[in-house]
Amino acid sequence: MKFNRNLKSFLILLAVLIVFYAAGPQFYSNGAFFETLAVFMILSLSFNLIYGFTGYLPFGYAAFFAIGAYGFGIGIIRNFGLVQSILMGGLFSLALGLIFSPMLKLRGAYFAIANLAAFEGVYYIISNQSLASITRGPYGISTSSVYNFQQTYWVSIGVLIFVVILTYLFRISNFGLALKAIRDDPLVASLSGINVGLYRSIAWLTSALFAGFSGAMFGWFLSFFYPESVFSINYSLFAIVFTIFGGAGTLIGPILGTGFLYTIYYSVGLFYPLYFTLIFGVLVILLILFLPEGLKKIISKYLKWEML
Amino acid sequence: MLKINDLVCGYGNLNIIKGISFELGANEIKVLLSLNGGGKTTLLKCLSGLIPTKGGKITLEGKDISNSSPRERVKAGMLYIPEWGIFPSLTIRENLILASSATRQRGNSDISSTLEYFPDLKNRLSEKAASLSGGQRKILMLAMAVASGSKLLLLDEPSSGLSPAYVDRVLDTVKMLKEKGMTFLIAEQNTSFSEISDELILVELGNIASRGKYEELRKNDEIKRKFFSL
Amino acid sequence: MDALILYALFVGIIIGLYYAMMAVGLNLVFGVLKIINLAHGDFIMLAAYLAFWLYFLFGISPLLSLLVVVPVFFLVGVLLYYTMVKGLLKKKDIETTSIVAFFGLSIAIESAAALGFGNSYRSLPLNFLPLTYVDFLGFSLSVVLLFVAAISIIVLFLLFYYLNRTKGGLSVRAMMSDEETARAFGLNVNRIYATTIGLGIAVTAVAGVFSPYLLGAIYPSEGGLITIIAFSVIIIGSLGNPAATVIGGLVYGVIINIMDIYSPGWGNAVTFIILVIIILIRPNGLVGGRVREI
Amino acid sequence: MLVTKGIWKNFGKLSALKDVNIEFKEKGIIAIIGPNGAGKTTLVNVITGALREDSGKINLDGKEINRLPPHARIRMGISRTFQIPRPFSNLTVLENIRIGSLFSGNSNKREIEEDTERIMKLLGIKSIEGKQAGKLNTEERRLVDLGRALASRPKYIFIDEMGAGLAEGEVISLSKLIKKIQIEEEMSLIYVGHVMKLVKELESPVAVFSEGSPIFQGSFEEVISNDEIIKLYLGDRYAKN
Repeated sequence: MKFNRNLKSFLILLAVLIVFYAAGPQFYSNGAFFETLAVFMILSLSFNLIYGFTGYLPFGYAAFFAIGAYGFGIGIIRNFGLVQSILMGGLFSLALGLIFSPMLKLRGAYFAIANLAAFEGVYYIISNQSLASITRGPYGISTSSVYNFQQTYWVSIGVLIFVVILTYLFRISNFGLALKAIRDDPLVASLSGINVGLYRSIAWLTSALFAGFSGAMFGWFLSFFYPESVFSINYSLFAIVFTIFGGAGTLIGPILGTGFLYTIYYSVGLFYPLYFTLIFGVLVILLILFLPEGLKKIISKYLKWEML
Repeated sequence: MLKINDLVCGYGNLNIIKGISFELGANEIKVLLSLNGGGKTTLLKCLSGLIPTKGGKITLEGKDISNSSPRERVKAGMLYIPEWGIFPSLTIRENLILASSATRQRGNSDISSTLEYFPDLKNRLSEKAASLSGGQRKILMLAMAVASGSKLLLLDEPSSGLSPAYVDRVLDTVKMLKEKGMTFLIAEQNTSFSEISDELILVELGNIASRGKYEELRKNDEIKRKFFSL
Repeated sequence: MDALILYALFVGIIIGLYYAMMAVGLNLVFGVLKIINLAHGDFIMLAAYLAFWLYFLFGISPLLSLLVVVPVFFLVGVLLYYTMVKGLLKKKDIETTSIVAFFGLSIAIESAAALGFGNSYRSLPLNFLPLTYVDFLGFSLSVVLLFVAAISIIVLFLLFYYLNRTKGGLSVRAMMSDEETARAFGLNVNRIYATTIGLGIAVTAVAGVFSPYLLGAIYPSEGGLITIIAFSVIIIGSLGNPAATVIGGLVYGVIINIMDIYSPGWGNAVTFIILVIIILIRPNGLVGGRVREI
Repeated sequence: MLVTKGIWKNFGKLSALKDVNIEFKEKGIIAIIGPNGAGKTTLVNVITGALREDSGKINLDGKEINRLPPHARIRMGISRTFQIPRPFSNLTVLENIRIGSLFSGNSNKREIEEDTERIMKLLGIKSIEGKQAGKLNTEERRLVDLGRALASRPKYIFIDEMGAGLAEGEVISLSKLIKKIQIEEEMSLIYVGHVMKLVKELESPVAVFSEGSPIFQGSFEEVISNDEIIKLYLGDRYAKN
């Protein structure tokens, strides 16, 4: 019964997403907006897999996004082919996730800061002059040889749908239930027979993989980027704020949060380019002070509906 | 000394204490007993001001303190001690100094008179309170209460987690402090405390189910079954 | 030992003292309030700007500007408590919500600073001291560095004197130890919290004034990196234990200085990697005990 | 049979467990009592794998389990409850119990559902199955914690200080529940705690711990008639009686 209701919500959501992305550009011809929106939806949903389901708050999450873009870019400049390069974006990020995984034994602030420091470390490696032969160092990477907006757009939507399905599976499965239990109390979860380390790692690596894909999509779309254009803490912030605003640990929350806030961010950026970061910063403070559990709470309180 | 009228309190929109009234005379010991852990701690915290009062009135020595801050209540001479109410990372001396300055504006934080009642703390003054065992911590709590100069103590489970030998030491200390003139409201299931109480207040689902002397209440069959099962 | 290593160690310790002062406020605030001030570095930046403008407009030397900077930032901290932090402390997951809120604050401060001060790099003069360089082991050592180290020692001493030897400090440590008990004993929670943040940010502001000499030129977006460094320093010491921050600062100072001397190109990368490794091996810092696993 | 051989566990200078050799039979109830700091809870932590011992062996049916992580020990039938109950507060009562069963090595879906149902009925929490555990009262939390531990079909279940803070009447019904559980679920049940009333009601053998090791085993009557134990544990006042 509950299962069927979830399935119904899920199918409606999928349909809405597809219609939105197919029809959207017909009404508002700025394709870049829809493309970046899709990229950030993938990023938020990936972030949600780790934060929403396990409670880990990786501040350096943008490292996965950035390394995804670099994996893609390096593939392209080495002429590995488009599909291979996209996969490389994901795999680079997955590899970074593996390297970072010892951090999972840390909790709370320790984890957040270790992650942030690791993010900086990766940035300084990638942007290092002496690695310019591989990463182009500080000079940036051009992927313009494969630039094709329509293609980028539809592949991005494809990845988005994939991560939506994945999140749905997280949400309804026993695996997801175990993650929720781990989030509540890892010791008791372990004493209930849950392999805490393994389950966390799976969530972490899946999250890293898809953040990598979102970065690859972004790198593809940008067609030229410097280390600073992808290694920005702002992308961590996007993922965190969009997810929390919508409702962490749900499927619809990050989608709704990204859709809503990124649209605001984008419009403020269009009309008040000087003030948009300032306004966004203030918005974040107000959000966390007055709406810490996001739309999830409002919806369950006023509409009496538990968000999928 | 303490008068409680139709007190209502709880968290958010959940009322845990739903209208309780009783009085506590000077130099009395009253013990709160509740079923399902239901509401003793909430009641004590509410009296101490840590949880805001939602309804009713609390009067301390004729003064309405229903809306006073915890600080004002401590200064008025009523001190709530949580189940593990010490500062583990401070030394024993610092714990006592802090307690003694709680009620006073400034100056006098002489703890030597307090230590006369608690000789075994004397040699360990510079140790961290965290190094004390569970039972010794409870004793330190009582020493802090004495140092604070409070007249009325609200104790939350002073014997919880203690082995019977230590329960006795805590009990003896409470008796000694009563002789010194202190007044007690104690939330405690251990019957040793009920035995020394002037009155027992049985709380069920946020209301007073019954009250009276321990020996009297034990005679009532239903109470016996529910609260004592003797 | 050859002179270069000795020199590197010595200068490392000198700047380590500065790092300790730069980070200790963050640790104090975390220890007492359990909140994570991700805008910490932005307060350094703001204080640096204040000192810069005081010098640029009125010719006030950095040392004298402390008379303005310290009280102003103390008040900023108090204000921050009553406008934002007090609300945060009522939330369910204080740690996460505070991280996010301060992240927002950090962004807001950075962009406001960029709007107000422009994006150009600013710096303070070296010649506010009569002597600028001395000879040390055959290297020329900036006297300003020694001067800042002395200031750091004084500030740290005053802070620890306050915490360990005064009644006010005792209440702060009591709050750090057990908040509920502190409330039960009638400690004035709001005042202690506000004072703590005020103090933490005032100390940070002193570090901000002298930041151009150690952290480089002032610019609006410098805060983020400084925050990470400050966090690294306190984690190397021990999170929540302000006294351990001194150890953290010294260790960090020595590492960064040796890296700078021997491998300038890779300095930043290696430093951050070492940091991550230290956090992983000793999450509770070099001073703290073991963190419980799982 | 669950056997510990020469278990040592130190915290800094303090030895919480000193050469603990103790056997738990496959069925029945045993109570472990002892003063604060005697090492009772540390022993539970070590046996369930939440803490790693410094030295010594833990044997389950002849198999060494020292190196196994907690989640593997659950699958071998070792389960526990907590002194301060720790249900998963964001999950419902039903989900809490199901988790206990889901990850205990049983992959038969129907049996998992049956176990969950049976245990909720046994503990009388079926009526609140949809409630979020975070919103339960203390008593319900205790039962959910117990239910989660039971749902794994344990062979050995450690019940840590369950009666603390209960009125005497409640202690009696708790002891009845514990006995009923032991009979219906057929397991070895180890009660660890201070509540003497409960220990008495259990009518089980009692092991007394002191300063990190078991010093006595016998019936409740033997324990309370042994002057040394009474002095150590109950205090001088009782010894005179």
